[in-house]
Amino acid sequence: MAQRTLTLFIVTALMLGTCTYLAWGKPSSVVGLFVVSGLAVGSLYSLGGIGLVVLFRATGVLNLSNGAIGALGVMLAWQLQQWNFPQIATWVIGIATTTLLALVYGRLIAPGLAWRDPVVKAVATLGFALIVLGITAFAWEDDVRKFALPSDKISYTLLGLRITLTRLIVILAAIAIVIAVWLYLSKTRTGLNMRALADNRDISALIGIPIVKTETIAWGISGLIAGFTGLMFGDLVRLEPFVITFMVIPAISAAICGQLRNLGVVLIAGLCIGVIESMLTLHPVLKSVRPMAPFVIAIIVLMWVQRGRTNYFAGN
Amino acid sequence: MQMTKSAKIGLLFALLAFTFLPVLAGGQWIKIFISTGCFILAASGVAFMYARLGMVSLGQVALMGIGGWVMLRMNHAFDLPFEINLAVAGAVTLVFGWLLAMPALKMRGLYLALITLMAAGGLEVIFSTYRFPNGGEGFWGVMPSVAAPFRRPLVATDDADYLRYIIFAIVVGFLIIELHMRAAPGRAWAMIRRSEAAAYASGVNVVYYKAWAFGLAGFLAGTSGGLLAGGLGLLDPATFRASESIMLFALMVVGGSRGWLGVVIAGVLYRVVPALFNDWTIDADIALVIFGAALLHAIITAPNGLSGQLIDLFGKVGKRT
Amino acid sequence: MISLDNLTVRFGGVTALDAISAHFTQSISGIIGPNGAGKTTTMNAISGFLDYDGAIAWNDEKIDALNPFKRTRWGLRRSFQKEQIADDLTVLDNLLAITDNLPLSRDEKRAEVEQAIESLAITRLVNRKADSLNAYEKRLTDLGRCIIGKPKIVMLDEPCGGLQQEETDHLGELILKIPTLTQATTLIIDHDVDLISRVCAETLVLDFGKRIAFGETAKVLADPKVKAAYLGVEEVEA
Amino acid sequence: MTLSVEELTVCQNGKAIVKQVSLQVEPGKVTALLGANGAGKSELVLAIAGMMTVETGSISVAGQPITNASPEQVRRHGVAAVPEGHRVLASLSVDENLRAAGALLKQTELVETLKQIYELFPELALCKQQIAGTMSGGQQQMLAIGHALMAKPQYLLIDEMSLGLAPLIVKRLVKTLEQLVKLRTGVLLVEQFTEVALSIADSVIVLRSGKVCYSGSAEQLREDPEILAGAYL
Amino acid sequence: NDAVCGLNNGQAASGEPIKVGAIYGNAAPGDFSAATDAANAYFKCVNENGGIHGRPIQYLVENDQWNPELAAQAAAKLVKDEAVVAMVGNSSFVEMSVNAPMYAENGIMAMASGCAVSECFESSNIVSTNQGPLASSVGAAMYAVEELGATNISCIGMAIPSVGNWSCGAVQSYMESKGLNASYVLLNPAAPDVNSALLEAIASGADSILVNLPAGLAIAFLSVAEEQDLGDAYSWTSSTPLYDASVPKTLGEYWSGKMFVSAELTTIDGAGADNQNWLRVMDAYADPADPRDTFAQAGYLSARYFVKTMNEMNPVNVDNRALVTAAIQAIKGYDSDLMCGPYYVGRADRHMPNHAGIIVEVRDEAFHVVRDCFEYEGPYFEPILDAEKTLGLR
Ligand SMILES: Nc1ncnc2c1ncn2[C@@H]1O[C@H](COP(=O)(O)OP(=O)(O)OP(=O)(O)O)[C@@H](O)[C@H]1O
Ligand SMILES: Nc1ncnc2c1ncn2[C@@H]1O[C@H](COP(=O)(O)OP(=O)(O)OP(=O)(O)O)[C@@H](O)[C@H]1O
Ligand SMILES: CC(C)C[C@H](N)C(=O)O
Ligand SMILES: [Mg+2]
Ligand SMILES: [Mg+2]
Repeated sequence: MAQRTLTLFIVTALMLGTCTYLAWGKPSSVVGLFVVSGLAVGSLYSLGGIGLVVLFRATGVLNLSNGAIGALGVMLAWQLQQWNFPQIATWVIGIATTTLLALVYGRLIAPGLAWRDPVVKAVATLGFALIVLGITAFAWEDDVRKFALPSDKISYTLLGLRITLTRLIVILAAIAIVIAVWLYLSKTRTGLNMRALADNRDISALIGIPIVKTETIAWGISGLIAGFTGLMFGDLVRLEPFVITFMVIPAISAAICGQLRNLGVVLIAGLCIGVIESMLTLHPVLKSVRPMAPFVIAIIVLMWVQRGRTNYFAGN
Repeated sequence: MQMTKSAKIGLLFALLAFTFLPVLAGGQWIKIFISTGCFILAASGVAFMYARLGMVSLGQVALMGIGGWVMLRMNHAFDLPFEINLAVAGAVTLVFGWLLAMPALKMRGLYLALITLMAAGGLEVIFSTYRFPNGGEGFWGVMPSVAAPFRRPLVATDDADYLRYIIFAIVVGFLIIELHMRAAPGRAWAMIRRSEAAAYASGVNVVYYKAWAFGLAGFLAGTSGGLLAGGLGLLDPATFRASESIMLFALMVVGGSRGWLGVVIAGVLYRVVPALFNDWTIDADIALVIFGAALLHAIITAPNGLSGQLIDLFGKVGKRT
Repeated sequence: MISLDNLTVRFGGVTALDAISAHFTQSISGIIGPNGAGKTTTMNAISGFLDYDGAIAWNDEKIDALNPFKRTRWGLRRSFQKEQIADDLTVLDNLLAITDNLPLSRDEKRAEVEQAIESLAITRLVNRKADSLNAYEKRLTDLGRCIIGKPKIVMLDEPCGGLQQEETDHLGELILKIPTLTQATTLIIDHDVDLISRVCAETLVLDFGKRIAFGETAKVLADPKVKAAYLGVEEVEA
Repeated sequence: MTLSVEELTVCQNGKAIVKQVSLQVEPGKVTALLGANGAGKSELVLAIAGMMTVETGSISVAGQPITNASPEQVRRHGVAAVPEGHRVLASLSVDENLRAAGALLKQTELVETLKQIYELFPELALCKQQIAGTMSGGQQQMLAIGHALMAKPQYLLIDEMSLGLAPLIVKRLVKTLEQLVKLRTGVLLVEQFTEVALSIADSVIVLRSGKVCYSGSAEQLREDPEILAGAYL
Repeated sequence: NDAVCGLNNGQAASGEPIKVGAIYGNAAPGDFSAATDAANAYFKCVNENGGIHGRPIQYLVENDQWNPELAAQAAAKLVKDEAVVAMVGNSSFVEMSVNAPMYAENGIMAMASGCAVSECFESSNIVSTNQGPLASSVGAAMYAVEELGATNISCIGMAIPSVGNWSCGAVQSYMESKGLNASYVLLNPAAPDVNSALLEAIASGADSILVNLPAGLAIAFLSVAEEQDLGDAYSWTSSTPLYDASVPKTLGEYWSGKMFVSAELTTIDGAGADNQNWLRVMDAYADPADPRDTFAQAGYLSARYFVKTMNEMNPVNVDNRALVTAAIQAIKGYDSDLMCGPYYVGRADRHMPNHAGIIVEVRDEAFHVVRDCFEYEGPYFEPILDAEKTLGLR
């Protein structure tokens, strides 16, 4: 626990330091704008990263198809909006679809790969991502679209920047999910079963953990989160299946900062990445390569937390 | 040194391809095979790292981008022959391979794979922001108008000869890997794969041999990137996206990582199959669905890759006859 | 002779080895103790896999400054509690993996490998892939790796774990040959007390990271403290 | 009311490793499973536990078939196995390992069983919060046995029970087994120390390259060790 | 039906077909197939109306899937394996930069319809009917300056040198030539975050924002601007990508009357005879689902000019690639109400015949023309105008 808190502290300090460097000498009003704007994007990275980590901690699968599933969900919700379904129905159906898709993978496909190494499991989800993405792109030919939520119309001003309610919802939801999942995994028996399963499926089976039930719950939760994330990405980033699908790659960087484990760090890292990426706009040279921020930060953080540690017994 | 049966078949296969492929294929298919060949060479780097060290690099295609970038940069900046440019491209990428090896000293498995993916993500941004040199001024060498000419090897100026050139390069690449496998590095890598404790207890300088492996994979990526640049005369960032690196690894798993056949299958799946789909005018989105489904199916049903299945199949047939 | 001086290892707050000192003067010595006593930790420290305080030396050659692979090149050999041979290599390649890294000439290397194969009588195994070996054959290979290349220290961590009685006996014979084949000082961990008393002239007993006895094996095994902590002979407690 | 295995054949990579093996584990009895290295003992244990696909033959508990049932179902039928090689959930703590192993128990039962395990292995109680992967080999073996005991099994299969365990612990375990047997638990014991195995076994089965080559009472073997030596060769 | 095509003699073409190729891009980021679809419709119409000197056109179309290697393979197939006489209606983001040297080497002309990158306009063997981001951005900037009173424009472009820097750079030099200010913000297409780009534009002190992005990205950019309620704080213009039928509705009421878009060709519903003919050709020969948009207009126009050129050639020469190329290069002063200026080709290292356009306004979920054909100004066009003078077009 102490170790984790320390990690969290170090990560935060590092990122704040970078921000200070970037903001040095700029008027504080401008800095404020960029910080708030960065928090808004960062919360999306956090949300994406949390979705990945939750499933990883529960099943040991790093699901690269999260983005594709979410994209399908939000496209469907958009379509229903076009057909004048009631707003709430569109979201519910969208999220229900993503949950179903996650369950399809988790129940039908993932067990066949349970004994493969984690990288192969992750790569296999890419296959699923391609299928889902292909279907989505086929069903919704390239066109100009926009997905809007009622909360887009309500906004608040923070440090000079207007923030819509949708963005606040993303941040609050990310925090809520982190707390809820943490409580669930560490305090409940199903949570413990999930962690056991993620550690070693064979042994878990042997010691009588109800694998089917546990995995169903885990994939279901991950599908719910993916659906919600998809709706938010569709609203706040772009309603384009390819863009949403591949948002999973920068989301991985937030997940890596939390070592695929520590949800609190994932949340903070995501926000920090967003802020740093936004503040890089202030740097004359680096601004053109701003989107590198998540990747560079992930590499630095992971190398930092693994520093000095040689695990001689790692291996198979 | 003794030749295994698989090596003999491989060499025969390469010889047949060398002789007949350029003659039988038309302009379009020669181009397709040229890029297939380049990716086969690159995939061989990922495959030996995975099969022998148990390390996953999800950055191989991005490294190819570096090789390609250097190749173009050299071509447009100096008047050196193709081979020298290629060697420089390989060498520079080898150094980048070492850089990737730095995290590998402390990490393995999924973490390492993700770190290489992050590196690929970063490179994707650089490539798409600065583009590939096309004969313009300055360090980045990009100009708005049509690319300056690219000098192919003197022995292979037209596409058909260039394809032969690439087949030759692949054979050389495979031989380099094979020589490593049969000597001290191969054994050291096997020990590292078993566990680092085992490697240290065998006196293996783990840092050195890991860096060596990454360097070799980087070198293969760099040369293949350089060869790819030679195929088109210019390069586009879209070729080197991070997702392509994942795709190459996935297809390598599908093909099978132990031996030349798996790597060749991976290259064919990566370039020939999409080209076929395109030729059959299958909708690109539907092609994606088919491709994804096939990928998933192969990963699940063929744990040793399609090459493993093929070898089993021929083994059985061979026994029966 | 192996000498451990005030060897201390800590994991976070836990002291796994607490100032262990022992001078193994015999050519084959044992380390025993209850589970979690720190036996494997001792070997890991000698291998250089752990940060430790204290000093380790062989015949007055200090090895503390060497990192793990340099220790192997210097002359340290060991096997692990869970065998660690490379599955995808042949037995021969597993042996060569050690000589590859030794400062020997090509001929010397070949001679070393041949000698090891011959003395363990594993000629029939040399071209088998390690994953096709059974537990005993794997242990033999492990032992082969340990006697190759003029070792100075050989450490075997539960070499007979999971072996049948006859196999254990045979492996014991082979271990007894180590001093004639090499000049190495050998350390053995095992829970098979019969084996220990048969092959080890001297034994160190650890409990909770502390040295509770050290000396001639028979004497040590008769020590009431050892009986209570390790052998589970309750009567002596009084 | 027995765990009975009939004509069981199990393959690994297309090769039969357990061939037509039949055996019975009766409540309140210990059956020792012996055999040379690679004879197929471990495979047999795993097959009964539901971890291997059974090619032909059947397994049943008290008349109910569990052939090719999932490991979880097997455990629900009261059969718990300790596989070979200290297999624990390496990234979880000791306490979490044991709690996870009690997944099929009610909360109150879980707490109680947990207490019993810690009484049996006070060594584990000392390091409840330690990550299982960092424990010593013997400690992991205790934990693996603890996993099985958490199920309060009617039938207990233990592969290489004493592997890596100090003599003191082995003695304690033997006592525990005797107690369990008194409570009418059936035990299938794979053990490399033949003496230990014979000292508590009621019947003995010896495997040689996957086939049963001896089956009889332990009494007989205790009296005439030559029979066993013959069976091994 | 009364569509007018080619020789328009109502006789079906027969004999050995004349092979014509095209490459379009349809995959992940967008579908560029509208131009080839329209060209295909026109060729079908021509084949039913006398073809080329009575011979039919065989139109071979390849998809490059936005993949440069596929683009090169497609070109190899068409130019080498199929030996097409010319490329007509090409429309892609990657094809031209990859294949331009190859076209030059093989002496084949590409009468493209959808060019996006600079390489396409600055190469010897490609000529496009559309304007591309540079010309249409300059048009938008001119409107902002002349009608909306802009004095300092921030051009929001894509961070791709041959697109963003190139086109926004031209806007900047136009503004400088007028003694005004401009700056540009380049947006990485991979970036999820468009907010910072908006903030950067604001920080530049601009009073007018020119959105020069693909439609999807532009919509995202405008949503964050709407979030900040900047619709009235700046004047807003855009290059052609936003001239797409579904845009006004997607943008919603907020942008009604605030957004001005530069259109490269006449409006879709343009009343001109040629535009109406295009619509008729589409109705008669194209799939009803094929888009009727600017690219379709451009594809139709390229195809029409190509057929016209071929029919004016000596019938014995129409299979000779070199002579076809020469004939295309000789095109000069072709007119259509689809395009504001004359179409010509000429032998040159760069081609941009279409550099006059119209401006439409987004209002009440539709587009309305607010300024009819006007010539674009600025330093970039000077060499082009000089070339036109030597051709006698001015
Ligand atoms: N993956 C595999 N492929 C082929 N053969 C295998 C495989 N795994 C195990 N075997 C073989 O199966 C046989 C039985 O193995 P098993 O582990 O059951 O033996 P055992 O009697 O438990 O021996 P031990 O005393 O060594 O534990 C052995 O000959 C072993 O070599
Ligand atoms: N990485 C670690 N972190 C924390 N504690 C550890 C770590 N490694 C070992 N320990 C503890 O140190 C003690 C000594 O372990 P060691 O492996 O040396 O025992 P051992 O004597 O070899 O026991 P066994 O006979 O069971 O193999 C044990 O209590 C173990 O739990
Ligand atoms: C498109 C996919 C089917 C495969 C991969 N992306 C490729 O271009 O080859
Ligand atoms: Mg130990
Ligand atoms: Mg066994």
